[in-house]
Amino acid sequence: MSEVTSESASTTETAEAPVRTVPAAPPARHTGRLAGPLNALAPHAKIGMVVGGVLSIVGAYLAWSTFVLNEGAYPERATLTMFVEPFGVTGFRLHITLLGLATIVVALLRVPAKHRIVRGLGVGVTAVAVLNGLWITVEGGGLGAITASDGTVAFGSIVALVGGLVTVLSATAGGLEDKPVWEWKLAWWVEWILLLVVFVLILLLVAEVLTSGGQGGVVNPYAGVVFLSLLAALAGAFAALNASGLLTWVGEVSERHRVFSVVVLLLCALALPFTGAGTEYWMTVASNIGVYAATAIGLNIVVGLAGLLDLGYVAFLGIGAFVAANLSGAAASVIGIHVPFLLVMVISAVVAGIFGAIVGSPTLRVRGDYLAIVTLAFGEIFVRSAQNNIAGLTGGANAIPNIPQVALGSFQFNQSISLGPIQLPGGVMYYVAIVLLVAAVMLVFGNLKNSRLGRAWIAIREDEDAAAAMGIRTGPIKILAFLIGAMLAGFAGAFFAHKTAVVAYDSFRFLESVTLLAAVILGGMGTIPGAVLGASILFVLPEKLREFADYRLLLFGLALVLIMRFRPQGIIADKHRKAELAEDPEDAAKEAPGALPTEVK
Amino acid sequence: MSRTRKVATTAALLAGVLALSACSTNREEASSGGGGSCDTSKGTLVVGFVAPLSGSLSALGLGMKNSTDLAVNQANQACKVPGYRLALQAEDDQATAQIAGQAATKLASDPNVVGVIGTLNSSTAQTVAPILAQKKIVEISPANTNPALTQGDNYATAPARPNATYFRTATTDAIQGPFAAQFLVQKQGKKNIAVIDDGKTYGAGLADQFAAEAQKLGATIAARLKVGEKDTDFSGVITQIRGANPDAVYYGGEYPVAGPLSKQLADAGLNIPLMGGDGIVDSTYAQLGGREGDFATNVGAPPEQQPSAKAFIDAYAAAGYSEPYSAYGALTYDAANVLIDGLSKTVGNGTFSDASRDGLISAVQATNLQGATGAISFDQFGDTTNKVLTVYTVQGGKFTPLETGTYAAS
Amino acid sequence: MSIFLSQIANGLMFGSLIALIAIGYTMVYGIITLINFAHGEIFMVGAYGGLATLTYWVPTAVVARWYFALPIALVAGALVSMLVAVAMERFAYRPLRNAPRLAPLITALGVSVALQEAVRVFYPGATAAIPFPPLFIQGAFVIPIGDGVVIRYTGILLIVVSLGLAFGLERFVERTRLGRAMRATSQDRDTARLMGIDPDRVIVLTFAIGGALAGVAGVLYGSYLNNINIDMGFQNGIFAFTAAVLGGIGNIRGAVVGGLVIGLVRALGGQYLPGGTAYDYVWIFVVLIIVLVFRPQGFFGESERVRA
Amino acid sequence: MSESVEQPELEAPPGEVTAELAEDMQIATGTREPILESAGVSMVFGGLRALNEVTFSLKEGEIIGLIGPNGAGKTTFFNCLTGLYTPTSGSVTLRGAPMPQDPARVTEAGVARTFQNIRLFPSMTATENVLVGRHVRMKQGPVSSLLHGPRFRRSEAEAHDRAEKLLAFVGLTRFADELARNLPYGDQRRLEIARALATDPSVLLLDEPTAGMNAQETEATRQLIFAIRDLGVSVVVIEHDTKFIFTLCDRVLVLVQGELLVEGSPDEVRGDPRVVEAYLGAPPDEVEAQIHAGEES
Repeated sequence: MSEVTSESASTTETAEAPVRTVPAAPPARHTGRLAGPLNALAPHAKIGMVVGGVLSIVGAYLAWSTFVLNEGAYPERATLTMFVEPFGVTGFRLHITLLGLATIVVALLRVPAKHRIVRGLGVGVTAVAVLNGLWITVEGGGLGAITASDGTVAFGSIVALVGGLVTVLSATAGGLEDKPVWEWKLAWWVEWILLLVVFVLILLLVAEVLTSGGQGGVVNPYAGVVFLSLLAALAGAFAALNASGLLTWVGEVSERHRVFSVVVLLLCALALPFTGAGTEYWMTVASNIGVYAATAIGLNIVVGLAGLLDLGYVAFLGIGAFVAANLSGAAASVIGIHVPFLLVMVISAVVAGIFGAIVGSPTLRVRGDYLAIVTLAFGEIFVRSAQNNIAGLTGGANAIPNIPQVALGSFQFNQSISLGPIQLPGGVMYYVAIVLLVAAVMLVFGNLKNSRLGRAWIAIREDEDAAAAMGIRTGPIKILAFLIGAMLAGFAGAFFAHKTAVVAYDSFRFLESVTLLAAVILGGMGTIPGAVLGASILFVLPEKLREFADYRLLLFGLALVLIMRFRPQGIIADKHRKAELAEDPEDAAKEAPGALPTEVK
Repeated sequence: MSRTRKVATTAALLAGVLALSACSTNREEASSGGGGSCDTSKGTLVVGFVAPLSGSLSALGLGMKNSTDLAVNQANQACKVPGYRLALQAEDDQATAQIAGQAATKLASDPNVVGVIGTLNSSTAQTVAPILAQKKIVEISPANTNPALTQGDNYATAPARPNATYFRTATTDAIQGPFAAQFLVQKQGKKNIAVIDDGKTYGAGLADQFAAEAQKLGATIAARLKVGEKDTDFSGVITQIRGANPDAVYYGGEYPVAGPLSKQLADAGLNIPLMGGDGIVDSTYAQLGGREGDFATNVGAPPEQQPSAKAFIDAYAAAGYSEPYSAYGALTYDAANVLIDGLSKTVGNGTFSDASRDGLISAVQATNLQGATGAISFDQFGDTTNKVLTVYTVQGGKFTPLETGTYAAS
Repeated sequence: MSIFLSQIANGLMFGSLIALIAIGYTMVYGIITLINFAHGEIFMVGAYGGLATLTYWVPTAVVARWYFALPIALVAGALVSMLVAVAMERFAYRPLRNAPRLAPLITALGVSVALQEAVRVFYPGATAAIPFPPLFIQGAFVIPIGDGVVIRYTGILLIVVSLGLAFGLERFVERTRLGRAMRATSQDRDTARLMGIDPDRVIVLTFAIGGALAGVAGVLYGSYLNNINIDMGFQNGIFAFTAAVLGGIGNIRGAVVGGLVIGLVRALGGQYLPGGTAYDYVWIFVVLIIVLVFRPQGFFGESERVRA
Repeated sequence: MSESVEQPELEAPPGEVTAELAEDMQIATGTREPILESAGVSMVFGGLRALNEVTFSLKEGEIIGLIGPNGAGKTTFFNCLTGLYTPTSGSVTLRGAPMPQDPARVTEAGVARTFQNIRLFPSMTATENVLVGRHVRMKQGPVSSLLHGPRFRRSEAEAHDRAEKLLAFVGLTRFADELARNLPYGDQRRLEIARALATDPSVLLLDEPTAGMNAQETEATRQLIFAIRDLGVSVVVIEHDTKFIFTLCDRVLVLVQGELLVEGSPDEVRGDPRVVEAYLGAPPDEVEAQIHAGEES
């Protein structure tokens, strides 16, 4: 796709070298805070990094906790020593060991962007050490838990923390290089195999993350922190890989083989039930993620592409769900007819789409913040009407319960399946169906985005008056964004009704709309995988961290504030079209609204 | 610069979270009630729990959770299930059906879960009950009042039990509402009653059943109105019923609304009693504006006359939970005890396995227990047969029992 | 007839409360064109602040005498709200001053959720509604028309304080140097800066005044209805925003009129429109949509500049 | 990165590109009939009469210049021509048909414009900006956008091909994949012109196309406008820089206080004493200021 990458003048290109730019370590002159120590450390950066790596490993092999915690030693042996069991590390100590080893190896080898990579590794070690150390301190009831108490000593966390910090400081002192750019081009089949391996690895990693620390609950009280610790270690490894430029390169390779990548990714998603995460529980969670992801993609059209903020979006999911519930043959529905599921999905989508167009119609006259408030008002009207059982269609406070399962012949979707010797968990068919649905919705989003219509939406987002001057009929096109977005939510709603088996008004409150919006923003506005990623995070985190249920919303609110402050473009930033949110302040100032008085009419 | 600030903020946040969760340490030495002197060699069995623990309904959910916790701790101390330690696993359902489904699936896939206490909302129960039924896990709800849960969608015409594993200690609206109507119409002689509810499952159901019975008994429903579940300004509603000159108001809903409603009635010159269900029986009702002479029905005989109830209230206070047990505390405590009692009968001195689940279901079905809310047993649908209700009235700022009776259909 | 008049009175009482909150919305929007979603929560925090003062720091003997307790609670509520509002401006909004429009709006949503949850988690007993002590003469007087029109004394207090504060504030903005600085900043921030006005200070002042009024509203709300809960901010906040839009955003007098209209719509809609009280909020939202679509500049708005 | 790139010498678009484009666009009919006409257009804002009975006509293949001191109503007139304002009285016609009162429809009818203060889509690439310009000429319904069928691909390919040619035409090929916001100022103006040309206009309205440009860039712009005329597009230019106008246009209109003061060839206008008076009626430094400052807003 991008053979014609124009390059900046400073690029040095050699024919054979796979690396296009090997940035030299910039001269180590630090300014700002810590400048003194960093400059002093600069000549010894290499030694510092090695020392940091060694310290990290040593820390991993020391005891971490002076206490035996209630539910068994935390999280494994508290007093493991090098001499008793040299290879007996697992869990977070294994992670630290691996990160430490990588630190030493990279520090000693000639690797492009060495310091940047090492810094990533060091951050990983530090984060793991801090997390586990804090946890033991808190659970053990004081600093004694990670130092010395009752005749036992356990300095593991402190040593590892020091190791991590030394690594980070030395790497920073050595001077951070720019990310190198790799230009390998391999035979197509080699690249295919490479991509396959990478995607399978991602699948396994996802399964590992989901199952890390077990399912939690009383029998396994450390699930939350084990999970967080794994995340921290992965974040370090990820930062290092990213610093090496390899991630970007893999991204380019997959861009070269787009269709292949998409197919393999889809297959990987479908293969999740065969991994450790193939339990009924995760199938249920994944199905819910799917429902919200599909809805969030619809919202992404409205917010991410067309730039129209919708604060009542969950109503469309609700409309789809209530339509499906009424057509499901459930005893509580007033219509009381049973329509085949595929047809129900279509009807739900159409009805939701019609309401989408209605809700979107004020966009003809209302812009910006005011539009957000109008959509919020529509959302509230929906919830109130549903609660009051409007026209008998929503069951009011009693909801519409006992919606039958989706069935293929006599096979119900919540049953488990046996594939020869492999027993797949219950709910797996819902999972498969929702993966296909999300894939279809992503395809719709991607296709629309790269079409005349998608460009028109983006143009409206960028400058509505200029878009009109280019011949774009902004009114109908904006309504179309609402209509299509609502249809996608309607699809998801039909699915939601059958999977959850009950549709109640309180599933569609304002907070759910905010959650959807947060999913879109967190993942990256306007990007294809963004909404899916965002929805996954917003569902998986509360599931894995159920201990913190009481603080869930508090943290959620704070997270929204912090994201807007520090990374408004989301996790996956839209490469080309940085969404409206991601604009630099300077640019925003430069693009002060023009003098053209277009509103006067 | 902003980078360092970012790191600092994150660290502070993390530290805060960890500190918050450290209400009690988890050191072995500090453990209490974790088996006491009992033999726990066979391991841990889990009592599951599903209710809203975050968001605006968490007051009720947390009270339920604490009550379950109390029952579990007492069972552990008393070695109720020989060889096992019982542990409570409380899951938040965020008061939405889809999250409740996730929580239920999570519990259902844990072989150590013997039963589940919950849920609070009927809508969440609709999705939880079938999931648990599939794995033959007992669910006992202290709060669901929707008749369809036990008697099927056609409960009025052809009742049929949908899930053999589902029980409830909560009295359905179909008992409490009419009982209140009989009291208010027949005993108090009120003939012109305004009925208000908050539009939620519990409140709307209760108000409907009350209104139906009251009309059957010859009273007039002067007005039938709804208020928002989070409203506090009822002047509009009161102005409307004022015109109808009622001699009593029945409110289907909970005490945070009922208290102010009662006060505002009086302020508007309507010195007529307000009556409600167990949802308004709370120690803060009078503080919130509830007046002397207001009525409420509650399940079971009054605690003062019943040592088991008094025991619960005292034990709850002694345990020092930070939240009050709220409306469903006693029923939840009973539900947990029903489960534990059934478990101890089923397991005996043996071990618990998946094969024991059928036995546990029968044991719960055959429950005959004196609980905090009275004698508990279940009918063929899994509904409580406890039809003993008490009418309370506000005296000296708190609810005092007026009369206790057994509901009989009129 | 007496029902109609009673509903009018009900509407005016509820409306003047909404008006007080709406002033904060309208001032903030007028100056930095931000829908400060969290403003409703500032109102809620004020109520809890007032209550905390009365519960924990003031002797019961004082609380029992309303003429002592009321001013204490009002000042405490105003102070707490003001502090929270200013802190919110400083840490959440100011860093986003030049960011695109969606960013502060979403931040405001986040602040709103976080504030509400913070109170729920950290204020003892805030998971449920908390009783609020009566801070004024209890009871009501009856105007003898038909069946009688009942007017509660606390309602009178609400109307008097709200309208009084609104009037005072308008005088302040029109007559004082600071007020002029505020108006200048809302017209054109850059020009105001050239004139020697520090926009940051003006913005902080705006948040402080809006916050203080919301705090007063929170305490009045508590004493009017005798209980407060953590949800009170969101819903009343939305109504207040509607009121601000209705009156023409940026316009203090408009906010007051808008608030009163909202109160009347709710009271009369619940009485006379189909669905009754179950749908009374729906009518407010319907009014909101109609106004935004057909007259986005509101009753008193001069231009459409705010629409952008 | 774009800032550091050395400006290649600016010159007229290569002849073969122009010829190819002209064939694609098929605008010229060679009739030299009047295309865009206004008859007695007046515009009143409140009590202020911004335009008074302005009548003019633009013939095919013509370049007309519109000059006048600040506040003369040039931009108001422009906005009347492009459907942003509905004239209080009088009419605007395009090839004899009344001008629609909606910017999008005006563009569809064949009148494209650029903006005095550049209004590109800043976060889209140069190519994408031009593709948005093709919007109105592309045949893609929502369904084909969804399915990406063969017809869709054909129309996309055509649009991309046209975008490539247009970028070559204005000399921005090297910036095809660069975000519009990163382009140098002068190139942003050229991109805006390319975007407007993408709508296949028969009339192009340029609002101060050389504002903020140096002499070399201004000269390149003149060459570009000549090339645009060679495509068969008729052009109306608003400009302060009278020298630029006089060397570019076939005819010049002078607007003063909402009235059409003089109309004629550059030479006629240049010599007209009324024009000199209108311009020099104000003190010289103010004239200077007007030339550098923006139009009335």
